[in-house]
Amino acid sequence: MNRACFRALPTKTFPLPTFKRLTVTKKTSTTAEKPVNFAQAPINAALTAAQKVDLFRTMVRIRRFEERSLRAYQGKKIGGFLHLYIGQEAVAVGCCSLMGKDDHVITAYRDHGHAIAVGMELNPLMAELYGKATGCSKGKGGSMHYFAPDKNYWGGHGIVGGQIPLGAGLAYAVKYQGKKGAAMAFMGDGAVNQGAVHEAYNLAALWKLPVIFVIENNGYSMGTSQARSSAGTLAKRAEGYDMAWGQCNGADVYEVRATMDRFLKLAHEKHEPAIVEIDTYRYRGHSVADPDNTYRTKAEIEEYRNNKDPIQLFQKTLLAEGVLTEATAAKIDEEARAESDHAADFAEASPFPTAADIQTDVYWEADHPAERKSQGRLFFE
Amino acid sequence: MNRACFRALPTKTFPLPTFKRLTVTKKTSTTAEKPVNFAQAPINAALTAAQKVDLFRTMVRIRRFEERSLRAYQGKKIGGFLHLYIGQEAVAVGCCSLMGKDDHVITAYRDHGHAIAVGMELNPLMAELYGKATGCSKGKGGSMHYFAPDKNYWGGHGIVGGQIPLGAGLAYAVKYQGKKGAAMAFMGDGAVNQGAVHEAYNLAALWKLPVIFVIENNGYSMGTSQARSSAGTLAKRAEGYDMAWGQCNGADVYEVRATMDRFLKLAHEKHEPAIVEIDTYRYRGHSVADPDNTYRTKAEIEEYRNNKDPIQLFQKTLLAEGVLTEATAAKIDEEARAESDHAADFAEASPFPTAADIQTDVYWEADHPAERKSQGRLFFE
Amino acid sequence: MSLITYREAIRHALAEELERDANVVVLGEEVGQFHGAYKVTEGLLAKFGPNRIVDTPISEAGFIGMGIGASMLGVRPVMELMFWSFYSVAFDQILNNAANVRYMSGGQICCPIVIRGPANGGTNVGATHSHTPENVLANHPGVKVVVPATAADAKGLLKSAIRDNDPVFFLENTILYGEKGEVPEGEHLIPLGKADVKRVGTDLTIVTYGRCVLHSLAAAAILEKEHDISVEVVDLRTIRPLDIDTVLASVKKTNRVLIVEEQKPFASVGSQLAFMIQREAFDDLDGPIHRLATIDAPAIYSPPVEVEQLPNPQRVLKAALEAVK
Amino acid sequence: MSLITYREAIRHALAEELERDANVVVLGEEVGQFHGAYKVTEGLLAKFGPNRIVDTPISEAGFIGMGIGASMLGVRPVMELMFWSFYSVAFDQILNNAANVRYMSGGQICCPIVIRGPANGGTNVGATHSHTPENVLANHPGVKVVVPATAADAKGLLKSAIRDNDPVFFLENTILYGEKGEVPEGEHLIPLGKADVKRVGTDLTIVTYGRCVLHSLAAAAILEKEHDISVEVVDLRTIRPLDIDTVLASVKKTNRVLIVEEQKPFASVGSQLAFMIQREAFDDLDGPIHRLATIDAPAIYSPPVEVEQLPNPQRVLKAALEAVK
Ligand SMILES: Cc1ncc(C[n+]2csc(CCOP(=O)(O)OP(=O)(O)O)c2C)c(N)n1
Ligand SMILES: Cc1ncc(C[n+]2csc(CCOP(=O)(O)OP(=O)(O)O)c2C)c(N)n1
Ligand SMILES: [Mg+2]
Ligand SMILES: [Mg+2]
Repeated sequence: MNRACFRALPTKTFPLPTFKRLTVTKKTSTTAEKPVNFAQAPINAALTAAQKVDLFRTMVRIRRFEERSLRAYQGKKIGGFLHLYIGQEAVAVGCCSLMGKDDHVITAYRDHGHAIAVGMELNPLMAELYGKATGCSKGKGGSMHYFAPDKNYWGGHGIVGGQIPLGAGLAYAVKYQGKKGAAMAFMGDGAVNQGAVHEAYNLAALWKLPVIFVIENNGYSMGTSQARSSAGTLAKRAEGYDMAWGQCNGADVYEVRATMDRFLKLAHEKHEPAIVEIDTYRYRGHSVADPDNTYRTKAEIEEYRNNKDPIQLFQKTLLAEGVLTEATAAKIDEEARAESDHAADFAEASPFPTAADIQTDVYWEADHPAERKSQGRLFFE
Repeated sequence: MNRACFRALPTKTFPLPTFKRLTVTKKTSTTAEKPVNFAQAPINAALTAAQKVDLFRTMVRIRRFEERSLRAYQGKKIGGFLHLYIGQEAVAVGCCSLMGKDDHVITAYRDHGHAIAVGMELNPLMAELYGKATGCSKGKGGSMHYFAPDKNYWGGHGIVGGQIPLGAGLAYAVKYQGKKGAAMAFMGDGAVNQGAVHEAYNLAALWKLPVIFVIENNGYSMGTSQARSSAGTLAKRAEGYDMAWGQCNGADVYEVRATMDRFLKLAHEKHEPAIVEIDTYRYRGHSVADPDNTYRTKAEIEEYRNNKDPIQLFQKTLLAEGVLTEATAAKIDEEARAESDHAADFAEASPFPTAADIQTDVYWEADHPAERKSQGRLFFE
Repeated sequence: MSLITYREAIRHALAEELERDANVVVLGEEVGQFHGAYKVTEGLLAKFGPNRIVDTPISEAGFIGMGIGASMLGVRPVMELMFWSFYSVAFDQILNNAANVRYMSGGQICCPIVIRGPANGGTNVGATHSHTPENVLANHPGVKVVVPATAADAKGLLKSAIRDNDPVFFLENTILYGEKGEVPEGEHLIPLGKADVKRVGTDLTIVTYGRCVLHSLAAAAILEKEHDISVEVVDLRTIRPLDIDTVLASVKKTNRVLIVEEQKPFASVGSQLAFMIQREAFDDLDGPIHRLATIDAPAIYSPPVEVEQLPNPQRVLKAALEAVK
Repeated sequence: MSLITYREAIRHALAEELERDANVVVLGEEVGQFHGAYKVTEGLLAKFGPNRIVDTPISEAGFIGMGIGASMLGVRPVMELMFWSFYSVAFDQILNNAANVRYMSGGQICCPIVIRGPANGGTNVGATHSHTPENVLANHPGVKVVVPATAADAKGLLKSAIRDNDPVFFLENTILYGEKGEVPEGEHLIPLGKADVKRVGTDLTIVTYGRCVLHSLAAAAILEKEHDISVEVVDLRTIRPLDIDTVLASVKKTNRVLIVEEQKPFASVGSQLAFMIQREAFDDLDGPIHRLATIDAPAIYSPPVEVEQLPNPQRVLKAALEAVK
């Protein structure tokens, strides 16, 4: 009988390598030339003034919505987790602004920004946080589980990396159905080390599925810096699958759009998948519960807030372009605050689901009894 | 209510890309110079004549053992699966011949070759196939589950890719315990697309675990050619984790040893992990149940058998070196056949486990009742 | 009626549904060029082409998750797991994504996906390849679980499964693949959730499903002949939804119950049945509910011993005699 | 005795075992620098250093598999799953490798690994984060499953778990982390597999474990006071091995049983208990075994509704009154 499991105690223990904080240095695998000025990229040059202001407005609405939700959380109106997107707004807004009718989006639990960017209303979003029956998921999903299939938004998923194969599946369906579309499957920098992500990479590259894997690299997975969780360069792993990849600055909505546009075109026209890593930052802790005092410095946060804030930067750009005035900007902000407050009022005034609602939306058949074909018990006491 | 799931039928379906059969073109990520003649590599030049003959003998014993087991299978002495290693012998023999006392091996279900290469006796191996109590796993594991912890051989695992994190764990233990050793974790070319493999790659690279991931690339995972299952170059995926990698010809035991020696040294001395892809071929179907007539040509098999057979090639080399004579080679072969027949007789004569044995070896505690500390029922009717 | 194998019955169901609905696609390891590890899908690639019959890499989490995602957009993937045992690497996709997405979205999304493949012991493939996860699967609200015992049931239930709008997990049996049975000609559908009394009797109810139906029928014949005991054999066919009414009606008549299942005993399907029967028919019971399951250990390889580890006609016979004592 | 929280009790157990045995290492997401997602491991990194307290990437299959491999060579890893729900992505490693390798090797290898973390609903984290997999885990022979309800039990059982030579899965509860309880000073070990009668009574046996012990005790107090019903509360503490004798002794006395569990009902731990009790104590039962479980649906988010979905003192009260009717 082998007694390996009772071998002598170790005398030496091993030193883990030390890590340094990484930042994404922009590179790309494709040879297409990069415009020096992203505002001049055709996809941005084609924007009307109104469209530019809309991009700005959407970012502001995301920020104000989330700030309002944070207050509601602190006021104990919201349970569970609340993962705020504050600081990352240009990513979702830039990417989703490119969506055509056969483009689809799926993301993880930090999903408020994408929801607003695809066009969901604030009322049902806030009501969902309050756990109300008027919520976008009827109060069943909560913050991590926003969905709007009518807007090609497939959630909102809580298991890190688990949504990525689903994203490949959306692309598979689009291709199978002969449509000219693509899926954008978002994940964090921590998610890239999940096995399911790697499996989806290989399938997408092998079968040429029109999916863009978007890594929103905010530098941390909870309290773990990228350097402490991942070996190598995240987007560059694409090369192991002969897949295209790119990196870009997520604080500049023009750059996000210009970069994603190139890869979306590849997906639309050649069914080429890609990995795009977008450098970004979250100002708040991982979730509202994170005391945020163990893994990064206040100075680092301030540096981003003050000098790399996507909304401030875009406001400055639009002011310089003469598309926006200080007054309009202030008005947009005011409206976004009011809309968020109104959403909170709506949520507050809405009813909770009832105990009977616990068992609806489980089975399609149970919800459509007239069309039910199966028999027997679906639920157990 | 969204009815996405009942959308109109697709009109067009999508064409999958077509694939061609790939062969491994040898490359390596390290800059160390490659000897033109692998026989001259220090690790091979240092071999005595007797040691060289031993390498040859081990390969022959693997082949004869498996041929004998195939006959036993055809004679219905063996149940379940039988995955033969015939054609791949130089890989296990080359790799395992380098093992020091703190080096460890783990592999998948095609595990007979490694078992013999680490020094297991043929009798318990054959008895295991027969499902006998005298088998190396007492008849509980079968062909896919050979183990010899006393020889640092940790199996024999049936779930594709599932053994790879265990291999990283062996390396972790070696390093934690302050020993100068490494783990070789073997897998097939089809296994590389399992999520657990990718997770282990990242952990090994991140934490500098002394593990070498050995891909035995025999060109097929069951009936699927490498080109139909994997995007990119298998070993090169290492670059996505900043990990070393290499490729070599698995028909030449000298080349296998020279290549693995370099990576083992890196692991021993710097705790550097690596991926090494070894080009090889299996002559038989995936398992004995595979009719082997759907996915490759007879001509392809014959080409390998006749021109790239590792045993024939090494025999030729040793004859040329004057280390072996035709007569000794014939004698070694004769002995290996006799040893295999004897193992079959041993297996045949051995008793089956009893029904009472079904419930031993489940819990350490149940097997050591005197040392049991828990109470209550461990088993249910 | 035509006499075909369980394997052919499944193949026919697939072919008919592929024919009927262009949204149906078949994906899995070796389902195409290799004709299926167990030859279930033989000929489908030739007939339906590589866009409908798709060979996948060995990436169960990846391709099943992909199928789930595609199903949200209206594709109806029928995924083959070469063995249901490999659900272990795709567990998260199957039981978080497929099972929960409808709920978490407040009913906005449905996942009309079928996952099928064999789930059984008895072929000496060892502990990692012999899982029978119907209890684990059915534990999760949102999913349906089917375990057919005969060719006719396999065909009729698989066709219903493919048309179902909820995720359906279809558990076959490698040992049954070669068993022949009469299957009705033409369109043959059996609703999920309908048990089938495979033998009528008065002294003992055997509740069972899958291959254990065959063991139970074999034992029932001996019990009748040699012990003058009349056994009713209720084949559940579907584990979730569950036709408990048919079970309770039988118990009302026989007052004695033996559950036979190829399951590890702890928290098995049989455990659930025992709870329900005693809860809902306590006064109908003349004695405790008995159960015969797999002997509680990982699956042993040794061929003659594995036979003993699993339910078999002799073990059923013995357990039945105990149950009527 | 000292009055400490359940969280501190676990932390003390870890610290003492890290101190005692240099083979013990703690690995998991955020266990080090972040002090643990639920602060269970707070201070351990400072005390034991980064070789003993290791932060992992989000790769549950990878790092748990790695821990299993290391345990085969004598390391004794205590792995934290941030939530037990995430076992879904590591299922294969946990239930094929850890559970089976001893068996498949004919007893040559053992895996002295502990996997611990919270497994509970009630904190509005939704369907994917609220799994209570003790039934699924305990279904697999080769593993041990522990679900402590109090600080003292958590400490004593975790220390036993770490010293155990079989894989032990230790299921905690985020809601209990802040609950205080008296814990004996000094070395405090509780053997796995020993149930604890948390309240003595004569009219009804409530069999339960985990947080439901607290609900049951609360209900029992009301039943005593307002309904003059004397309830015995048996806390299983360990699901596998299972101390069924203590349960049966209680049933013999009370003749009535209610099982209370935070589980999806189908094939739950309670199903298994019901089967065993009716099988082994049929004549002791004055009525059917009742069960109160989680309402059968994925975990709902809405905070006030989730309270209703789970067992709670009011629901236990109602079920108990039913059970003694
Ligand atoms: C499989 C799994 N493991 C762990 C968690 C817990 N968890 C939730 S978010 C998170 C960090 C993810 O970081 P990243 O991917 O970088 O996304 P970010 O939060 O920065 O947006 C962790 C560990 C989870 N939800 N799922
Ligand atoms: C997770 C999992 N999926 C599928 C299988 C079935 N299966 C066993 S071996 C095999 C092919 C593996 O091919 P490869 O990795 O190239 O190894 P080789 O057989 O060529 O040695 C498959 C699909 C399995 N055992 N485990
Ligand atoms: Mg991040
Ligand atoms: Mg291969």
